[in-house]
Amino acid sequence: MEDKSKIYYNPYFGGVVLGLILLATFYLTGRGLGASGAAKSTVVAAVDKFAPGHAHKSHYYSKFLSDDEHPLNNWLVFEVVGMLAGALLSGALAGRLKFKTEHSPKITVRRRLLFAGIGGFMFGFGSQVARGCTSGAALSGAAVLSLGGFITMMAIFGSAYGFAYFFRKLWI
Amino acid sequence: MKISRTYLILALLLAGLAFALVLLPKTTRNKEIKPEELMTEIIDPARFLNPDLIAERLINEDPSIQLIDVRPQDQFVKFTLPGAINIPLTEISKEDWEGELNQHQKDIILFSNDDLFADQAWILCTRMGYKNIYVMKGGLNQWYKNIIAPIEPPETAPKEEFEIYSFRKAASLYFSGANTVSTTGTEKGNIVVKKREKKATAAGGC
Amino acid sequence: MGPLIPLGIIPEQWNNVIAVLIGMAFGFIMEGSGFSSSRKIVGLFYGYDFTVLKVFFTATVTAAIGILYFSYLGWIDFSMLHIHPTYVTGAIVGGLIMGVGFVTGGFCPGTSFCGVAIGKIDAIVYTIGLLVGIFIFSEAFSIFESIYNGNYMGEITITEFLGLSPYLFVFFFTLAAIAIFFVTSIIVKRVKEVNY
Amino acid sequence: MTEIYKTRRLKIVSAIFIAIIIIGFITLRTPDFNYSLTVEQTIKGLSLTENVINQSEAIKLKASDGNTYLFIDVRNPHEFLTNHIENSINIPASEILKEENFNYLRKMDQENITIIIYGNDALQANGAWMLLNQLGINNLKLLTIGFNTISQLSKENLTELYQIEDQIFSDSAINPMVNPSLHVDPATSLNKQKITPVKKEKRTTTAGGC
Repeated sequence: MEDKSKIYYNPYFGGVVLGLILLATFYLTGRGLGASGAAKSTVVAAVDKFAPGHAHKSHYYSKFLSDDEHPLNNWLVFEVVGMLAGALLSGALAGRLKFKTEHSPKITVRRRLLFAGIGGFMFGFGSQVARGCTSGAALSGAAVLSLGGFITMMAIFGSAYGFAYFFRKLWI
Repeated sequence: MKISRTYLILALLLAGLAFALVLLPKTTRNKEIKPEELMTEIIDPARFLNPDLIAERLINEDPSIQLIDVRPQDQFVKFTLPGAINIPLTEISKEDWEGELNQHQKDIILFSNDDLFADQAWILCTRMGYKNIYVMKGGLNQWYKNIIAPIEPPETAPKEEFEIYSFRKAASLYFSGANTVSTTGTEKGNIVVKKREKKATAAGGC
Repeated sequence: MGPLIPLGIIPEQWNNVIAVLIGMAFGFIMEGSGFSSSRKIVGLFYGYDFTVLKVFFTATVTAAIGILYFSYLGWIDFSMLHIHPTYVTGAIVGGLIMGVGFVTGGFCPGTSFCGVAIGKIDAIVYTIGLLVGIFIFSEAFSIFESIYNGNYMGEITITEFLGLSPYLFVFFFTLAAIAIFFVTSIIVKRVKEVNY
Repeated sequence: MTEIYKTRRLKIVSAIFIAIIIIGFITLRTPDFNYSLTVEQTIKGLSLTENVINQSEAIKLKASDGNTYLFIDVRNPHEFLTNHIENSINIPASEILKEENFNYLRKMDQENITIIIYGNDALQANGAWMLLNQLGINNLKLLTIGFNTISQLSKENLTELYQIEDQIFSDSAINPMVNPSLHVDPATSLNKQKITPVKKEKRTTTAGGC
């Protein structure tokens, strides 16, 4: 009997369903999926809450602030809320709900968390520079054949493969 | 191996699906709009603008309008409206004019002596997929009646007609070259131009 | 006919409801495919697990084929879709930074949210890092503005750029994806198995 | 065998995807109408001499054999019921592409019957006339005198009003309104215009990234 929590879908099944969801998203809303946009909205909302003057002065925050709408009243924020709920449901059904840190047995928990934080920082930074992350720019962009989407996709995977060697100790 | 055969079949299906796209006849992909769409555009009267509205926008030096005279060139050189350029109806489909007509920045207003030629030009432009194009209702003849030689309404007429009349008188002076008329004099005839509703495009972001 | 909301066929108020529903489906399928596990994700860079690559490319190919068919069938007005804008400098520089973040952190933003949902502590730390990264970029925006706005090419598609028919391009893209699937299935057999 | 290697669900979703596309093709309507004239060919047919018909010609036609022409009234049914040209048929402009109407017109066209389109004025009939013209109906003429004018004529016993697109004012009447500086050659005036063509111009979106 296999551990139930390690049973995942056939990747091609997941891919086709994900593709159909993306297709439905474009059909319904005319836009693609995304993830980092919601994180950006959160940051903008937080800065606006604690330092509204600064937020309105800044060239960057002010792009995403409008007088009549709260920065969290954003399509991507709602989508991510749904995403958390969906993932929670799936995890619950497969018995994967558990607080734990996943790491290679060769490294400590602390080291794993340190690099997770660094990775998150770099991804957050890069996603702003490129105006989108793997789901927003690469997946949704490539689905509508956006040139920027393809460039971002190739840059992400190219650089990840290029640097994978230097970080191999973290994983294997 | 049964599984690899399933994957092979599915891979072939996917490739076949993509290849079928290449083979599809591409007649529907055309910048010209479909006859049915042209039909709905034709029966929509939103393209007709009253000369009064156009006069007002000219007086206010509205930078977002472009008048286009579709009469033959020999008529154009004799006289035209301020700022108008000449694209004769017979040349409307020439590529030289595409940059002028196929754009999103300005409202293009076509006119001729009546509105028939202008409307014909409009139908052809619309078929070619150009947007933001309008027709001066009644053409230059109506312009003459309204703006150049306005007729005073009878005393029994409602107040609005007098307001329109006073606007027309002022406009008449303005277009006759009497630049002393200030634009404030036109406020009485202030009529908001109804723009055609544009479709909202999908929001940005990702 | 489509997209339904921008064309007003479904009222705008439903947009956020649809966002939640789509998000749920998205999160459910990502979590179910194993995107909540960082070691499963990074497997694609070390050759022991190509799940992410397979899911990612299958999804892209399916959606791209679907969108072309939908647009051919007149169900979607392609010009109404949001085409991700192309800022070449930003896309390359940002992509390179994200790539490093990918191998060090083991997540991308979407997958980290899945991890957060099922209680992965590394995903929570990653998400905090993500927010900090966005915050730092926003604060230092003036320094990076030239990279951010560099080489803007408009909302251009790759087929417009290459002058290819989109149908032909998607066909080649599909073939490339199938080839990648085939190659990865060979690689995964040769690489030493990693238990996680 | 673990779930990850099972393909049953994959087969199901693939079948759904293909089924959606196949259903799409089954329900796809082939375009009912195709332009048979290009824009350039249409322009050639627009001359005010060949394909239009003015009042006196219409009277001549009415006096001749009734089997060679057909008046089509594009006004709304209410206006048509109030009054219309004798023996004319009412097809409102919005219904001109309805299958039965279009097929009827096409049949008449093939039988060499001249179809004359009229409305309250030439402008109202123009849209239907140009559309049918571009869709390949050849024996088609536009009545340049509108029904409004026709009823006026019979009341006041006028013979003919002005020809459409004639100028009703003298050149000098309009002349002063033109700023002389605007009297430029159209070719040079074009150069002054700085309008970017729509070709590569794309929408600007506010939301930058994510």
